[in-house]
Amino acid sequence: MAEALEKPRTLPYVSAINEAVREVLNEYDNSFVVGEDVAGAGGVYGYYHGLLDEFGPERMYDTPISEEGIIGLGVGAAATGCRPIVDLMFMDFMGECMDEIANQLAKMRYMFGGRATLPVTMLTMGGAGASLAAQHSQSLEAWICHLPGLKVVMPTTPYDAKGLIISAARDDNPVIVCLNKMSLAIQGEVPEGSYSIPLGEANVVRQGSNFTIVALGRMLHEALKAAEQLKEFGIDTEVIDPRTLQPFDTATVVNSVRKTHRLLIVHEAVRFGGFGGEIAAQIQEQAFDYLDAPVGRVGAPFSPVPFSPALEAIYVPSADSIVAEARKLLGL
Amino acid sequence: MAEALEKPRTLPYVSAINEAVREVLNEYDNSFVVGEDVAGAGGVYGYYHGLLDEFGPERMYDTPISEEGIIGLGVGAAATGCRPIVDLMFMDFMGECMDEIANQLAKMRYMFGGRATLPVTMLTMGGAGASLAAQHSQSLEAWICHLPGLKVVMPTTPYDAKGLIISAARDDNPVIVCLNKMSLAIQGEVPEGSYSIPLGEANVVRQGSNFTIVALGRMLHEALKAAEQLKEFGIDTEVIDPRTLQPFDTATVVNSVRKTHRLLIVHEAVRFGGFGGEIAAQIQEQAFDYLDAPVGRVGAPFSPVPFSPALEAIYVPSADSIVAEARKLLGL
Amino acid sequence: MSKQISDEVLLDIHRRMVRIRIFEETAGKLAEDGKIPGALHLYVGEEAVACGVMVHLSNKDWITSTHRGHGHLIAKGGEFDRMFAELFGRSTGYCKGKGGSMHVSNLDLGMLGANGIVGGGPPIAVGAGFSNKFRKTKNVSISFFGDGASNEGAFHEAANMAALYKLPVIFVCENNGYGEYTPQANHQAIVDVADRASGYGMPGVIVDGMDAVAVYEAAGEAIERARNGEGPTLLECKTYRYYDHVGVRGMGMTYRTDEEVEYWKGRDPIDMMEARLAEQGILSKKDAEAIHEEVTKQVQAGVEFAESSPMPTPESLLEDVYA
Amino acid sequence: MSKQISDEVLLDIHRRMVRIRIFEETAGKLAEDGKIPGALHLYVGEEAVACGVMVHLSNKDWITSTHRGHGHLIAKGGEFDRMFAELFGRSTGYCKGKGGSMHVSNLDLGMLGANGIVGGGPPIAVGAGFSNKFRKTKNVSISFFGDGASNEGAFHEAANMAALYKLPVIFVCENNGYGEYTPQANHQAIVDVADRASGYGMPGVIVDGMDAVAVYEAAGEAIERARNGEGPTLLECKTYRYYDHVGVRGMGMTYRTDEEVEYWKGRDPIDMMEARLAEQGILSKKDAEAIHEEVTKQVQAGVEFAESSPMPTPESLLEDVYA
Ligand SMILES: Cc1ncc(C[n+]2csc(CCOP(=O)(O)OP(=O)(O)O)c2C)c(N)n1
Ligand SMILES: Cc1ncc(C[n+]2csc(CCOP(=O)(O)OP(=O)(O)O)c2C)c(N)n1
Ligand SMILES: [Mg+2]
Ligand SMILES: [Mg+2]
Repeated sequence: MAEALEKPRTLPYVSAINEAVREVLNEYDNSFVVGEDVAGAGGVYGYYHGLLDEFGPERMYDTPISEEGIIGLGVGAAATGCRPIVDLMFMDFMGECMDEIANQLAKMRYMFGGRATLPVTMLTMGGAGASLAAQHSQSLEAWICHLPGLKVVMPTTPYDAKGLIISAARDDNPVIVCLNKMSLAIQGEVPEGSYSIPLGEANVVRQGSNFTIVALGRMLHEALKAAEQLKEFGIDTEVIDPRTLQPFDTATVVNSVRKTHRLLIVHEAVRFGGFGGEIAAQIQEQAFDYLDAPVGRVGAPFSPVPFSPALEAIYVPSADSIVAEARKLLGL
Repeated sequence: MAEALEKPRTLPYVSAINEAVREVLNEYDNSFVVGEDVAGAGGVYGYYHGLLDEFGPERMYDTPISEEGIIGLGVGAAATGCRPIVDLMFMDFMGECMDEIANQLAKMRYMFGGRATLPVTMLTMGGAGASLAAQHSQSLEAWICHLPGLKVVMPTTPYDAKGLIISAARDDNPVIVCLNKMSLAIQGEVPEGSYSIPLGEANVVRQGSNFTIVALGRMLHEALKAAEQLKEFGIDTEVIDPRTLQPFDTATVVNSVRKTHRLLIVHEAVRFGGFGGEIAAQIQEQAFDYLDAPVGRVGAPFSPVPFSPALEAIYVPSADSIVAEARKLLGL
Repeated sequence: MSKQISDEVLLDIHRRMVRIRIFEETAGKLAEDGKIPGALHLYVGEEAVACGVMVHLSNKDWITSTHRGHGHLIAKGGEFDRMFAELFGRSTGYCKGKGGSMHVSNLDLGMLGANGIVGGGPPIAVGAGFSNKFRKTKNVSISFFGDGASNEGAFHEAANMAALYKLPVIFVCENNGYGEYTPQANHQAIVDVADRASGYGMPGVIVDGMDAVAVYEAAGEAIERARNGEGPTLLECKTYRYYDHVGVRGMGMTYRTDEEVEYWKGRDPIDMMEARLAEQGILSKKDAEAIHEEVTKQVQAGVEFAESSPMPTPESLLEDVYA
Repeated sequence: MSKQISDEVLLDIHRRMVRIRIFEETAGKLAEDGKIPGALHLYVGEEAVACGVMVHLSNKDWITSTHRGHGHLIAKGGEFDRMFAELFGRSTGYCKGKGGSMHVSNLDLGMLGANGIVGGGPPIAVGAGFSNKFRKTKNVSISFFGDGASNEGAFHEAANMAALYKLPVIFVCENNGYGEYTPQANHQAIVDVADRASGYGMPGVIVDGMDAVAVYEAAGEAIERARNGEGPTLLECKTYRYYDHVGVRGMGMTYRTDEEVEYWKGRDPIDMMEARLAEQGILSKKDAEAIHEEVTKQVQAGVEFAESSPMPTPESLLEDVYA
């Protein structure tokens, strides 16, 4: 990217989101934000804080609690010349608006023979760990990655949050940005000004020689911890953050596996039917002869997200559960 | 199962569905059918034909076009002592009621600590091939197989349609029955009276020694044709119909692969992010040492379902595309 | 009332209705002959609604449509050739054959597509109305939807948002008394869908949907309010479809009586308009016939264009998924 | 009006309100102390609604609740010990610790759960009402929901179906003027949610939601209609929550004025009830205090029960997914 990356400061993930939205509103006059409590309250997790004051009520809109209406508004506004940012407070609420996401937003361009353009950015938040129980803690990216017409990104760091949101907004396609509620306070370097991160390119966050972990979203941080722990066993782990799930950067993972011969995929979503299955299927197909062990997967067990902290703690994958699975795979 | 299988007759899939619902209504006084045009019209594809006359308006209910209301009605009625059959005309309309399916129906029992029982049977229809375009042709089973709390079955023959629907209705859990619109006229032997097919057990439809195909739903018939074509190449194909996707009978597939050393998974759904990824991931994990080639997958390409018959014909997997992929896998 | 309406406008409405009628009758026959694949939802009988509304609009005013969308597109200026081509699944269709009857659209004409999802349109129309207000145009958006669709949550959410933001949106309910095979009395406990308007804080207006002039006038008021920043209106048009929910079969249907069909046909929107035009000396019977003939020829030319158009190429399958 | 209400009923309503109030104040403090994990939506201020309605019901009458559900469960007979245990995530909780505040439920009491999904309740209540009618009971079901929830499509679909099938369902809108931080004027263009009733063909009734007796009377009529097969009612109760949308902070919030909070606190449902009871010579100030003390002890015992209860075992994680 041509943009100069200016003055990196240490900021939390939540502020990086905020800066990204500010940049987008500055960059595009036809951009605005709609969602529940995004304006007056600045978002329930504060990532739109201050934007109503800065941009005024013509750019920041509180909506009724009407998720289907909100996404539909984004579809209609985008098809007619706007570049909306729509906020879906919790990813769990995709159930309320899956028709607008799956049948309208994702498909309109194709159904119309390419004669509609839908530059919609949808910000939504997933993840367990906050004792919010079964309806406010899910990671449902598998639903949307299965839908041709959408792009899906999952920022893991403040840097990525800002860059990927800006890239999402600049893209002429609908892009769903899956944020993570437990990452909001994570600190990291964030340049001032506008910059983008190319969609569809994975980030090799840690180089390694004999084991690869692909970690989605917040699991990146657990994977990095696991990689440290695995050093003890003489394992030199490469950790890849796909950044974009759709389109997925298979090549980077294949290249890594050609080198390391072993792959573990980690996500917070329920393991069964999760996006990890797609990655595993692709890699065993494209790197079959390089694999010295089956592709492993770590994900949530097969239950709804439990409320009790005692249960949630063992429900959500962690560095420890990653290490345990890695050792199984590696026969250690 | 203990039931005597009486007087098999040749019936189309659509009539097998009809008989199953009739058996369920006879077996359970607390069972009824709700859905759009299920009563007066007998269902838009006719599978409830005659049931209004037979059981009267106290058992057969036409509803408003309100999918969230319909599924919610099923949830509330089931939790309070009924055994509802809810009809969702097209699987594509899950978008309208995904909250009720995912956040209420699937999770209520768990969230309530096991103190609710939800014997809901949901019948819905998927599949391409009828020129119904992007919003009436999808196969979205991947969404629901990812949801703990639900069971998912996919009947491929008239026999299975009747038996699996009866099993679904007898089960005390929510079971989603994914029917296929292009299979409605398929003929097959169907016993009179009531019988069930155990949920969670795959059906080895064709025995073979050196190649396994797992085919979902309507693709079973294409896979069987493909198996015949593959004979030419000296390939003796085992064809497995999982019947139930959730819970999935991994053991039967693993056993087959231990024998044949090669696996191809076929489904109508978009390949990327489809349920085939889960199967592939599980099998390469559990039968890694037995696999002589990567697990292959055939599914729809990455686009919405096109309207034009010229495009739809190449969009939907067929015996030919299965054979082509098999030959690639087998190096033929 | 109709005195203020110019002859031009009346003739325009009439011609649009005739265009829809002949297109639809022809499409119905082609479907019966197996030439049009998939599902075809005919608009015949309801022409006054689309045309009475659409004659107020420019290409910069947006509409969303339904599964029963051909009439809306024709009334908005859709061309027969590219419409038939779409219905035939040809590459020359408005959607390159990828959409078909349930997704015909033309954004250049301000037509945001037929929609296979009942209730799919209203939220999108609200988005278009939001866009008009945001971009400070004087344009409106219209959401056509059925009595059946008025029971979808999507309609409710859209109506509430339109009223809240005072958007230039008109919700035009085409109440033809049925959602598929279910009569209105079996899908809602109200008689007038317009009764829902007050629950959102917008006016609800009921009009005879077989009378194009009545529709024209009521729509004109609603559109004027919208253009003036006074917010949305729910306009319910009582109308009827002559043929089956999908496909053609007209009489002898079990879910409605032949008498009912006959009653509504006795109030045919085109007949009524032609009687009015003849009476007012604007269009003689003979001139009307000439228009029918002219349109018939145009429709035939459209069919020929479609039939001689190529199917989409296999390569096009994966095009147009992304921008 | 209230003359026909027995002293017993009035005292019952009063005690239920006190039970809610003290439970909630205590839960709020425990949350502030970090002892209750997750999100806690307090019902304080709205007690008259739950109690005025619930005193009409038996355990065979069903209710669905909201994210703000403790009050509904207590009014329906929920026990402090098992409720606190649930809020603490203990295995002795009503949901074995798997549900928490947003999913507390007790089917034995006819309480179909708090619900984390705004608008999640109404369709389920319709299902319970359908079940009551289908099984030919005389029982009703009640859907509690907020002003904010009235904008969800799910409410619309549920209300229409209840009216269509004449189900014994009462839709009780707890209009506290806000959906989270958004005032009603910013989420709908109407003042009275009850205005939506006529659009479904059911009566809409507005009542002072701070006056438990008024709620009791209005709910009684609606429930009687329902039990008699006359169909659903939309009952809007104007009420107010004293604390923040989630958690405790009460005054000094930016989205509403302290004056507004003070105004509503001046109409406190328990104070008003106690004044009435004192005036009518049913309950002296002292007796009222005794009740508060008694309930406080019960609440404390509940907290102790919860605190001394075990956490769920790891094995229980995968239990209760399927029957
Ligand atoms: C979400 C959804 N539910 C159901 C259907 C099936 N369906 C197609 S048209 C229709 C009836 C629509 O009735 P109405 O809105 O009155 O329109 P009309 O057909 O009468 O013009 C139904 C139920 C659908 N396409 N989409
Ligand atoms: C489907 C859905 N959308 C949004 C939310 C987030 N949310 C939780 S409570 C709430 C406000 C609800 O307002 P109202 O219905 O008036 O109830 P109140 O909180 O005032 O009691 C919102 C938006 C949610 N839980 N579910
Ligand atoms: Mg209709
Ligand atoms: Mg509220």
